[in-house]
Amino acid sequence: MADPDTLEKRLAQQGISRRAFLKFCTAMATLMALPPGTAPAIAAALAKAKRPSVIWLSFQECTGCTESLTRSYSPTVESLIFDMISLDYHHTLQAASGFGAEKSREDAMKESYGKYLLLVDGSIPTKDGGIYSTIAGTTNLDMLKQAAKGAAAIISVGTCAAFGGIPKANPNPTGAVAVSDIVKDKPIVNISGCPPIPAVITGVLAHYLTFGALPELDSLNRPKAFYGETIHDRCYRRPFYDQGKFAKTFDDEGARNGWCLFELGCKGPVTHNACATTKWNGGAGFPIEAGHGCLGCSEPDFWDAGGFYKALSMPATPLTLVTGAAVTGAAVGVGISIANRMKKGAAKSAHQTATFTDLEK
Amino acid sequence: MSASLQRGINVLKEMIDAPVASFFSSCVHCGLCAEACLFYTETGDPKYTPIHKLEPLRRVYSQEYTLLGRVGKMLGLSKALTDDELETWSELVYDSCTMCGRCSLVCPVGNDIVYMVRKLREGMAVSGHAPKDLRATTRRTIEIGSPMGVKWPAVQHVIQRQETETGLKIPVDQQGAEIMVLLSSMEVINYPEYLGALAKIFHKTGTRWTLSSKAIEATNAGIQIGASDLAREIVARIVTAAEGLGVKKVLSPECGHAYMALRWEGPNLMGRPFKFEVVHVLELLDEWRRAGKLKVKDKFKTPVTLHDPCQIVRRGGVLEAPELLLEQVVSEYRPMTDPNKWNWCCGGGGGTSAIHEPDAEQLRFKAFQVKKRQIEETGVDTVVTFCANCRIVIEEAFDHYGMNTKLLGLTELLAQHLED
Amino acid sequence: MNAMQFLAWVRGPGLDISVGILLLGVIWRLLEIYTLGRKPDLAPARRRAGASGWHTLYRRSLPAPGGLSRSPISYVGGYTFHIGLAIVVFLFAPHILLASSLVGLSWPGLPSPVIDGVTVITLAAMLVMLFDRINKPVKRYLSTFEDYFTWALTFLPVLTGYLAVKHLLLPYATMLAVHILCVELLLIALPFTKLFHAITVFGSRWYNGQINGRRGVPV
Amino acid sequence: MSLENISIKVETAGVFSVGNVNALLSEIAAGLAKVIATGETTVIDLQSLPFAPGEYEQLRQTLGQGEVTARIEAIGTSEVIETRCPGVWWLTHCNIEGDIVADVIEITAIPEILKSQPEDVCAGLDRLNAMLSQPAPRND
Repeated sequence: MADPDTLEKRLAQQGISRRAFLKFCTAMATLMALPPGTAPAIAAALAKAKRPSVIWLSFQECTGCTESLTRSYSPTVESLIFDMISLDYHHTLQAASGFGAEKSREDAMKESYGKYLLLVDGSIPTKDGGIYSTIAGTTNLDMLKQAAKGAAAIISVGTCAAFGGIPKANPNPTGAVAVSDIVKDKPIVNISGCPPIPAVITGVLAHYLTFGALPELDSLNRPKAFYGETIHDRCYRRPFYDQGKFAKTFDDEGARNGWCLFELGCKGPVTHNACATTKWNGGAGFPIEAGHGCLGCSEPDFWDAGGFYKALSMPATPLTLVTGAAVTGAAVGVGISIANRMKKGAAKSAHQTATFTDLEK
Repeated sequence: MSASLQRGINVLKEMIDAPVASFFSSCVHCGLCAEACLFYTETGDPKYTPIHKLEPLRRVYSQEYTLLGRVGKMLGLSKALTDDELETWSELVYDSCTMCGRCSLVCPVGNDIVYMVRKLREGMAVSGHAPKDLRATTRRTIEIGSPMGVKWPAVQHVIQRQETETGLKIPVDQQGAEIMVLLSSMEVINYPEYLGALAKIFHKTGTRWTLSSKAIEATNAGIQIGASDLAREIVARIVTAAEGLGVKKVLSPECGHAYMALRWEGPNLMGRPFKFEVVHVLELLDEWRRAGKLKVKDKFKTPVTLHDPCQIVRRGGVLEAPELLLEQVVSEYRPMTDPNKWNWCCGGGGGTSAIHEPDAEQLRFKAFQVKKRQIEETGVDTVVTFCANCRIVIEEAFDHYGMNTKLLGLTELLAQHLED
Repeated sequence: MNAMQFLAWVRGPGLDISVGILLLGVIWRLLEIYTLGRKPDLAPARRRAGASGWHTLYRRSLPAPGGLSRSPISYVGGYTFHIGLAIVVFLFAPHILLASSLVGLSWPGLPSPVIDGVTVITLAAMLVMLFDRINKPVKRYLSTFEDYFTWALTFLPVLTGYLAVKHLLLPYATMLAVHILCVELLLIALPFTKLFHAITVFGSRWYNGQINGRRGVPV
Repeated sequence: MSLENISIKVETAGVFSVGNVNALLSEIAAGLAKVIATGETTVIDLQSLPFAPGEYEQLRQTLGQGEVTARIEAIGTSEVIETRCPGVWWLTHCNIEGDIVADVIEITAIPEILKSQPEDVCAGLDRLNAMLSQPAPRND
């Protein structure tokens, strides 16, 4: 008995041809950053894919992540995927409000207990019992803990949920932390970025949907397919870096010639993300293509990483100890110098003129 | 009063200065100084590495004059110097160092190693760790006036013989003479013809010169053993005599360390510049050569090579005169490899030749191998030099190795070939 | 501490502390060494010492006659790694950037592939020097813990720098942080170990040249 | 004041000579050699490659357009072009809105997507049979 809830069936019901499905799988492979030759494998897996329940919680955030996702430039594929998931709670997108909204969340948590996918954007304030951000009277901290209990896996969308992000930046007034700082017993995928690339969000969802499992992750729990290489590694300006050709200001000859932005503070070399290949705004480009260095937004603590316009090889903070050190060094030096001179003087005073008998013991 | 470790360390504390501190701070243990030292090159024993010979001095420097060293000493992280260690080092500082200064020439960071050996010997001497033969030599110089125990009557005998041989008057204690001549005991005993050669040259140039019955000895065992107080006493005899006679110049003989003692260390020992000029005999001869006063009647026909005594050439700065004078008087001069300031020591400088312990003598002969090679490479069988000490050491070594090589003093060679 | 925090620390407080200690140590040690003074030489100079000290500064940069054939490894290895270090430290674009941000001076650098090559050569030369130190009796005899320690302190920054640039072993950010940390350790150790020869070499050569120059001997 | 009154100078980026095109052409050449030798298909995902501005167009120009051009209308338009190098196909898949969702080069005799799929053939046959089984329209 065929499960009517598999994607293949749903597509067939919508009158979509096998050829169209193959095309869709090619797009999916691109989306998941898998080799294009894997389309047939995707097709086979998708034929059996189920429709998971998804709960999306937004905590201390700016809604940029949701904006990024909903303004995605390949809506058909995404909409196909969203057709495939049951987005049961997303307080920005859902029509329901107030008690009704909260009830739908609680219902979904009950019905799909142990099976639903929990998406989180925003960091979680922990200071003073977490009172700095609440939804319907419940702190984010409590809501996350409750929702995490029944989740099959958690996807932290955006740098705030993944690493604490801007709310956690110095001096972190709300005691903001990442999801992974609170939830320790569930698989967590971090889709960092401020915001994350929409195709990466859908790509991870597609992967979960297709293969029923989370993709391979790096040491910071980010999917390797998208975060495996640095911006610098895939940057089209990399050859200029290797040739030692750097833009020195944003309007010099080097900048106009598209030279490397390293000296202008580009964090590409230490930033793992797919911007350089996946690009933004329907493939229009990415920050470096627009002439601005990478801020490193998909890395932990990018906000406090020493300034966006300071090259990586430059001091992150001004040297403050130099004067004090010089003065101390001079003081120590003068001190030992005086002591040495006194010692030498004493040795001279203690000198007893030697006679030849003084050479014998 | 007697020697003691404490006196030794005290003297080292006096001796350590900014150059020493800079040198020790610069050493990177590259070991290149070993390659410049004949005691290492001929034995291959790394303990003869020049900078290693200075370890006691380095320890005192570090423990006494650096903050970290002082703290380390207080916390017991570094051991204080002991008599036993100094006794061990005696062999390295005296037997196997001729203060030739070749190491100071090669050090890539520029350390003047011999400058420091000289200082370390000060501490070794008053802590009682100088070799006993050197102590005896020093004692004789102070007590008798000469390291070899030569007394004035012996000198008078040499004077008379040379007067007879040359037919020239050798003046003694001539007030107002231009030049006062010094001799080394070795010349008095082994090479008296040097005095005759000088008499001839002075006669030909019409120079008013004199010997002093109060100060005939140019050598200074105090310098060699490293006891400045004694070296000063020895230098003072010459200074008193020369200034008493009112001479303009004092002529340092063909002796390496005598020149060092009088020319470069003397004023510093006395604490004042002299009222006369100290001139090495070859400097004077070269001056006359340039003035055309030194004409030779014929040339020495046998091919010769030249051994440059370290203290006169490399450390004394008489760089060009010896070769220029030699070329004047010989028909064929074949320089050694590493000539002039790069020359290798005979192995007996810096007081080493005075040490007659069997081990030290054997080591000296071994070290001589480099000189032997140098001579053999030139293919000549006549070596000319201008240091009485080198001559003794080299002749002993010739005997030891059964070499059929002749050795000549440059001044005598010149005198023999001067126009009548 | 994650990689970026580590990197931020070494680029910030770590650099501040190490440069501070370097400066403190250099001033202290320079005063400690050069205020010991020396007696004036009362012997009349054969020739005014004049620029002898400066001449020796230059002359000792060249091998002694015959030295090259007697100690080829010490000389060739020594030159290679010193020159290599100088090129890598001063002509690699990110390093120049650091210098310009610290002291405001900038100069043209070399292309990365050239720096890569020089780095490999420098590392090889340093390994050869280490081997020579262990292998050659004189060097082994003279060597103390400090000699091996300072070798490691010099080797590691070059190695980690290369690994960072080439993205080997550790993620770039971590390796870059390790590289900077290694450099900081080097800076801290410089005034208090034989590495200080980088500065006192000038004083030592000058003294030697001056002392012997008065005697008329160019050393 | 309308936007037209503001003088805006548009500068287009020149072609960067950073070498991606040549690298890619080498990869394509290797793919062709493989097809000849083993018949194995190579697929290159152009969206996963870092192109400098202008390089994509440069690649398009270099490969050019060969004898075959096909359009597929299935959840949006797909364009399949055989380039000047037979065996090298350029497939551009768009969604219904016309945005590119996949852009690949396929090195093969004929891209899989052009072939009729057995499922679709079956479905077509079913539809045809259904039509045939209906009573023929009567000619009045």
